[in-house]
Amino acid sequence: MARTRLIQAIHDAVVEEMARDPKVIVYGEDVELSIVGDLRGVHEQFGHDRIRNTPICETTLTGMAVGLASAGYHVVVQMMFSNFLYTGMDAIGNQMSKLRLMTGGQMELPITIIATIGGGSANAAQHSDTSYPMLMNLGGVNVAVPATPADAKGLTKTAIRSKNPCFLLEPNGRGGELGEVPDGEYLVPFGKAAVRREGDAATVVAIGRMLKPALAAAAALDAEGLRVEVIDPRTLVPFDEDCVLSSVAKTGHLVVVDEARECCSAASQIAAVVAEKGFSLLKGPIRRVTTPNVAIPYAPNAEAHVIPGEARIAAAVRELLGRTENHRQGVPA
Amino acid sequence: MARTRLIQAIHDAVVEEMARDPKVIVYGEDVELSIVGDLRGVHEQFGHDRIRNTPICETTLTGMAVGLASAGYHVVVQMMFSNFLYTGMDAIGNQMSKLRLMTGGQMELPITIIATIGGGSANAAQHSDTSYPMLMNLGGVNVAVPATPADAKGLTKTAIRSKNPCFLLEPNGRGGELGEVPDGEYLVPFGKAAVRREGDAATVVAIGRMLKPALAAAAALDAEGLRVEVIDPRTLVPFDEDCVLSSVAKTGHLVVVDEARECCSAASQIAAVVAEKGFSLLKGPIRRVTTPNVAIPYAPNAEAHVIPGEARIAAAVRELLGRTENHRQGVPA
Amino acid sequence: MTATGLGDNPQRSHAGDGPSPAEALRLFETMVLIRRVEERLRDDSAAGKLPGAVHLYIGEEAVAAGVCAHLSDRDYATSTHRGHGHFVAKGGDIRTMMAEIWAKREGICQGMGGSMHVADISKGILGANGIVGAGLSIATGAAFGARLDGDGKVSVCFFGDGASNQGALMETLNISTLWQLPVIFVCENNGFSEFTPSAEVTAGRIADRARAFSMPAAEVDGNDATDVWRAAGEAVRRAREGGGPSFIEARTYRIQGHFEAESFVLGTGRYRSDEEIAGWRQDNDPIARFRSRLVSDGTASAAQLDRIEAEVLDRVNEAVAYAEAGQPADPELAETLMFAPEES
Amino acid sequence: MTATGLGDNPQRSHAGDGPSPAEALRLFETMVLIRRVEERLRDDSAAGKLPGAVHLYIGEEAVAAGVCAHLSDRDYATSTHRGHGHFVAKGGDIRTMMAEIWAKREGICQGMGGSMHVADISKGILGANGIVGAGLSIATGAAFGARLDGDGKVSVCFFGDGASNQGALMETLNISTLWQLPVIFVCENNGFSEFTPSAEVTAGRIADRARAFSMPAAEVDGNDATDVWRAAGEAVRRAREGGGPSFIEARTYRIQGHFEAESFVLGTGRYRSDEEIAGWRQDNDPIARFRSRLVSDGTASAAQLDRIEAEVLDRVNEAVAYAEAGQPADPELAETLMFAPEES
Ligand SMILES: Cc1ncc(C[n+]2csc(CCOP(=O)(O)OP(=O)(O)O)c2C)c(N)n1
Ligand SMILES: Cc1ncc(C[n+]2csc(CCOP(=O)(O)OP(=O)(O)O)c2C)c(N)n1
Ligand SMILES: [Mg+2]
Ligand SMILES: [Mg+2]
Repeated sequence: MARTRLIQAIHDAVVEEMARDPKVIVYGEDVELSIVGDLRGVHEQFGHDRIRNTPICETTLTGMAVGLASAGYHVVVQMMFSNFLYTGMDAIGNQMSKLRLMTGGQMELPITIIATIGGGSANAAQHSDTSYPMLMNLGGVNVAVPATPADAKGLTKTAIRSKNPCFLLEPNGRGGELGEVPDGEYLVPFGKAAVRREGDAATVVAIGRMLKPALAAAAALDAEGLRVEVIDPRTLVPFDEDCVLSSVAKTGHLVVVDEARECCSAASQIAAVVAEKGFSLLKGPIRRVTTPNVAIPYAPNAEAHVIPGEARIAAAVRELLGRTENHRQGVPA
Repeated sequence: MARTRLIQAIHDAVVEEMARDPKVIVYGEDVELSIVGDLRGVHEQFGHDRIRNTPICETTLTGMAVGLASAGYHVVVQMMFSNFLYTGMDAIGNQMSKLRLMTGGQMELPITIIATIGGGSANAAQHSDTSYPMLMNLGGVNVAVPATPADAKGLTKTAIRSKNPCFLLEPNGRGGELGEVPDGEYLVPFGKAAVRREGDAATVVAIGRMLKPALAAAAALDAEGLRVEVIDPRTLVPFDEDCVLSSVAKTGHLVVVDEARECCSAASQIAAVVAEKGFSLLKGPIRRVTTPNVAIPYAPNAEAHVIPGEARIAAAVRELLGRTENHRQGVPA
Repeated sequence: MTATGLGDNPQRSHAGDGPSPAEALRLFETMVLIRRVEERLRDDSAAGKLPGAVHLYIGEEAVAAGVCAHLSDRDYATSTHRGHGHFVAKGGDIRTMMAEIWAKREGICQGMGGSMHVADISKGILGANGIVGAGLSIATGAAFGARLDGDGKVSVCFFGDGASNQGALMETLNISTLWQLPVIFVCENNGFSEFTPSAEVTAGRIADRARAFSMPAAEVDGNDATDVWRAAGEAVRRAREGGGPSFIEARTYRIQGHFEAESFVLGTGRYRSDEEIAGWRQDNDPIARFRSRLVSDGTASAAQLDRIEAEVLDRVNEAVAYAEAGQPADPELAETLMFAPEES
Repeated sequence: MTATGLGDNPQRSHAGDGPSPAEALRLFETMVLIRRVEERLRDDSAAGKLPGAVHLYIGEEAVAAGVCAHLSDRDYATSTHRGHGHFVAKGGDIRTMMAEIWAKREGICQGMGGSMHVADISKGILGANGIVGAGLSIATGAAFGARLDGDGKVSVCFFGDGASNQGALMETLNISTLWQLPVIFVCENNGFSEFTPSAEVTAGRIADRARAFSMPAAEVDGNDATDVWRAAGEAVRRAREGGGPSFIEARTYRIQGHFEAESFVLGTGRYRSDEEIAGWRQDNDPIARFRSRLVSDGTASAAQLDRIEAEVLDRVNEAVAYAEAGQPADPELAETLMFAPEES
C-alpha cells in the first residue's frame, strides 16, 4: 500500500502494462508532457514508437486506433477532455463499437480510451461534459469510471488487458487526490461494484466524481440517524446489477447520483433496471440526483448549482424517507 | 385531408416553410435528387441558393449550420442516416446544444436536422442506429420522432419555425407509408403526445418506428380481452410526462417500446421518470422492450430478432399482467 | 473524361516496365472475376434475391486489380461501401463473400455485415465500410502497426472522390507524412458521389491535396490496368522500403447506378445521360482495353483469354450455388458476439 | 523564426500601400489595448482572482489587430480558446469581457461562457471557442449567410497552427472554394499546440493546404502589423467583391505559456528554452516594432504614443474595476436560458 495520486495511479498502470506487453502503444495530443498529467514522462522511458504526441485530429485518433488494433496492437489513446469524444465520435460510434459483430467476430479491438469527465473547475461547457451515456448506448464498448486511485490503477490495467474497446473516464479535477493503492500487480475486474459504505436506510449509487459528495452526504445523514449504503459501480458497462439489487432488497430505497445530464443518463438507466427487475423490493420512488439538462456554466456558483453536491444528495435521501430538514435540525450533530 | 406518403409530408412541410420564409435554407449531401427522397425536386422550385448539394463532410455540415443560423438564417440540414450524426457530432455536442447558454442567451440557433432512424432494411449496423439517446442527453436540442405522415408534416413545420436546434428523425423504411394529412397550414406542437389507442389494462409508450408494431400488438391483445393504451410521444425533447403519467394513473402498468439500444435508451429515461414521479401509480414493474445492446446485424432474420416487434411487445404486456400465451390460445380470435 | 470534372489528361505516373506476361494474365483474371461477381450480384439483386443494397464496381476493376497485384495477405487494405472488387482483388474468397451478401451463416462475417461490410482479417482485408471516409484513418492506423512491426508490410486505403472531401483525408495525409507511414492512398475518382457529379462538390485537383504535404502523388487513367499497376508498384515499393506514404488518384467511371435500387429510388430523376454511360461502356471498358492489348502484344491468344473467362464464370456460379445452399444466419448471434471473450 | 518549424522567410503578400496615419494609430492602440488586457489577466490569474483558465495572446497582437482593422460590426469573426485579442480587435467591449472572465452577471455572456467563450453577437463576434478547429465551419456558415445577404459582408476565421491539422480545415477550404464564400482563413502559426512544437505535428507548409484548392494564400510575418494589415486588406477586399475565400498564414510566437497555469501543471517539464522566449520578446515584439516604425517614419511622436498607452491602461483598469464590482452570475440562469423562447 502506498498513498498515490489518482493520475499517478493511471500513470503507473500504463507504465506497468507497457513494460509487460511491448504491443501496448500510447498516443494522444500533447501526451508526452500532458496537461492532464497522467502520462507525463512516460515517453522518456519508452520512446516515441511507444508513446507519441499526435496532431490535433480526433477523428483520426479514434479511427487509427481501430486500424492499429486490427494490426495486433493494444492501443491506448489519451483524449484529454471527454468533450473531445464528440469530435472523434465517428470511429467510436460507427466503427469500434460495431466492427466486431459486423465482421462476424473476426476483429478484436483492444483499445483503451482515456478521457476526463465532469465539471467543477470553471472550464465551462465545452470542457465539462460527463459523456458516458452516449458511450453506454453504443452497446459495444466498456465504460469504467474510477473514483479512487486504487480503482484508477486496477481498472486501467484491466482495460489495457481487455480484448475490447474500453473507456477509462477519469474524474476531472480529482487527479491530485490521494488514496491507498495496493503494491504490485493490482487489477480490478470490470462489472464488480464496490460498497463504499454499508447501511440499511437507503441505497445510494454514486458514479465517478459523485462518490465523494455522496459519501459526505452519507456521513451527514449518519449524524441524523440514517445509515445509507453507498455503492460505487466502478464500471457502467458492464454494470453490476446484482450488487445494486441486493442492496435495494435490504434498504427498499434507491437514489442514483450521476453528474451526467438527467435525460438518458446512467442514473436513468440504473433506475430503469431497478424499476424493471427490483420493483417488488422498492418501498418508494427511485430518486435521481443529476445535472439538469443544461450546458455546464462557467461561473463557479452556477456550476455548483447544477452539478449534484452533498446537499442535494442528502436532501433527496431525506425526502425519500419522509424526513424534513427541520427534523434534521432536531438531531444533534 | 389527403392520403400522403411520409416523405411527401416532409417535402410539403419544407416547401411550405421555404415559401413562407425566404430565410429558410436547406442543404445536405446529394439532397437535390436525394436517396431518402423527402426533398426530391425542391431545388427546381427554389434554386441552388436555397437548397444545395454539399460535399461529403458531416463535420462541416453541422458546424456550418451554427454559423449560418448565427447569420440569421433558418438552416435545414438533411443528414440521411442518423449514423452520420456521429460523423458530424462535434458541432452537435459541443456547439449547437451549448452555445445559447454559453453566450448568455445571445445566440439563437434555428437549426433543423433531418435524419432517418432505425433498422429493418438489412442496411446493417452503420446505417441502422436509433441515435436519439445521444441527442436527448445533450440537454440543448429538441428531438422529434414522427410516426405518421400527419405528424411528419406538422412536426417538421414546427421544427422549422422553432428558434432552437431540432432533430426531426424519420422512421427508416417507412417513408412510403400513407396516412391522412390535414389540408392547409398544419402544425403539431412539440411536447404533446398522442394517445393512439385508448385502454385501461396497461400503458404502452411506443416511439417512432415502434408505433406500428405496438398498435399491432394492441390489436392482438384486444382479441385476448386486454385493452392497452398506446401513446406516441411524438417528441422526446420536450417530453409529455403528463400524458404518460395520467395514462399510468389509469392503467397502473407501463411498457415502453424503443428501437434504441437498451442502455441509456429513451425507454430507460421514460421508465426512470415514471419510477420517480409516478411510483405510487404503478401496480407492477416497468417493462422496457428495446433493442439489446448490440450492433444491428445485416441478416434480416437476425435483425428481426433484435429489433422489437409485435410479438415481443405483446409478450411483455402479457407477462406484466400475469397472462400466459396459453391463456391467449383459450380466447377466441 | 468530362464526367470526372477534371478535364485534362491524367499524367503518366511512371515510365517503368509493365507487368510480366504471367502477372498480366493474373491481372486480367482478377478483373474478369470482379466483373462476373458484380454482374451476378446485379442480376440477383434485380431478381430480389439479396436482402440489402449492393453498390457495384463494374467499370472500375482495373483499380483494385492493378493495386492489389502488388500486395500479399500480410498487407492491409481498407475499402468502401463499393467493396466487392477490393475484397476479390485482395484475395478474399468469393464463396464466403457471396454467402455473406446472401446473409448466410457461411458468410465471411456470418451474415452480420453484408455487402457493405465484407472483410477477411486473415487476408488483411480490414473491411468494406458503410461510412464514407472511415477507411482513411483505419488504414493509417494499420500502417502505423506495419511500421512498428518493421517487416515491410504496407497498408492501402481505397476511397472515392466523394470521400476525398471528408476532413479525415487531410488528417491522415498529415499524420502519415509526419510518421512516414507505409500507407498508399488510392482515390477512385469515378465521377460521382451518389447522384452528385464530382465537380459540383470537389474543388481543385484531388491529388494536389496530397502534394500540399509533399507526398508523391500520381494521377493515372484508372481504366488502364497497366497504368494503375505501374503507379501502385512504385508506391508500394516506396512504402516497403520505408519511403513513407504515397497518393494515387485513379480516374475512372461508375457504370452502374450508385446502388442497384437506384432507378427505383430515382424515378424520373436524372443526373447523367444514357449516352455518357454508353460511351464509357463502349470505348473505355478497362477489361476490353486490357484484353485487346494482351492479344495485340502477343501476351495471350484470344482463346486463352476466353478460357480464363469461362473458368472464372464457373467459379462465380459455383460460389453463388454455395451461398444459395447455405444456412440462414444465426439470429441470436449478435447477443453473444459483440465482445471478444476475455482471458481468464 | 526557427521555432515555427517553417524555416524560410515568409513571402510578402502584397506590395500595396500601408495604413494611413490615422489607421496606423488605431492599429497601434488596438495592439496596446490587447496587450494591457492580457497583462492584467495574467496578473489577476496569478493572483488567483479568476475562476477558470486563461489562454493569453501576448506577442500575437498584430494578427488580430491587423486583420480586424478591415472589418466592421456587420462582418463576422470566429475565434479560438485564445480569443481575447480577437474580441478586442473586433470591437468588443472590454468591460463586459472582463466581467465575463470574472464570472459576473454583467459579463458579455452573463458569466456562462468565461474566458474561452467571450462572444458578442451584436458585433459579429461569433465567439471564442473551446473546441480546437470548431470556428472553421462556423465562420464558413456565417460566410454562406453573408453571401446570401449579398451585401458585401465577410467572415473571418482565426485559428491556430494546431487547429490547422483538424480535417475541418480541408472541408471548409473545399466548400468555401466551391461556393465562393466571402471567408478569410487566418492561421495564427505561433509555433506550438499546447506543449508540442508545431513542426512535430504539422507537415508541410500550412498555406499549401489552401493552395491545393487554388485559394489565394499569403504567408506573412505575423509580428509585423503592416504586413498583416496589407494581406488582410487584400483578402477582405476580394471577399467583399465576390472574389471568394482567401487564406493567410501569420507566423508569430506565443510568448506566454499555453495557459496561465502552465508552469504549475508542467512542473519540471520543458518544451522550449527560456532564451527562445526572451529572444522573441526582445527582438520581435510586434508592438515595439510597430511603435518604433511609427516614430521613425514620423507618423507619431513618442509622446503621442505614450499618451495612447496611458489612456489604454486607464481603460483597462477601469474595466477591471467594473468587473470586480459586478454581481456574481445568476446561479439558476442555466435552467432558463438553454432554449430561446418560442413565438406564440
Ligand atoms: C459518413 C457518410 N456520409 C454519407 C454517406 C452516404 N453515402 C454513401 S456512398 C456516398 C457517396 C460516396 O461517393 P464516393 O466516395 O465518390 O464513392 P463511390 O460511391 O463513387 O464509389 C454517400 C454520400 C455515408 N455512407 N457515410
Ligand atoms: C477538439 C479539441 N482537441 C483538443 C483540445 C485541447 N487543446 C486546447 S488548445 C490546444 C492547442 C491548440 O493549438 P493551436 O491551434 O496552435 O492554438 P494556440 O493555442 O497555439 O493558439 C489543444 C490541443 C481542444 N480544446 N479541442
Ligand atoms: Mg465517386
Ligand atoms: Mg499554436
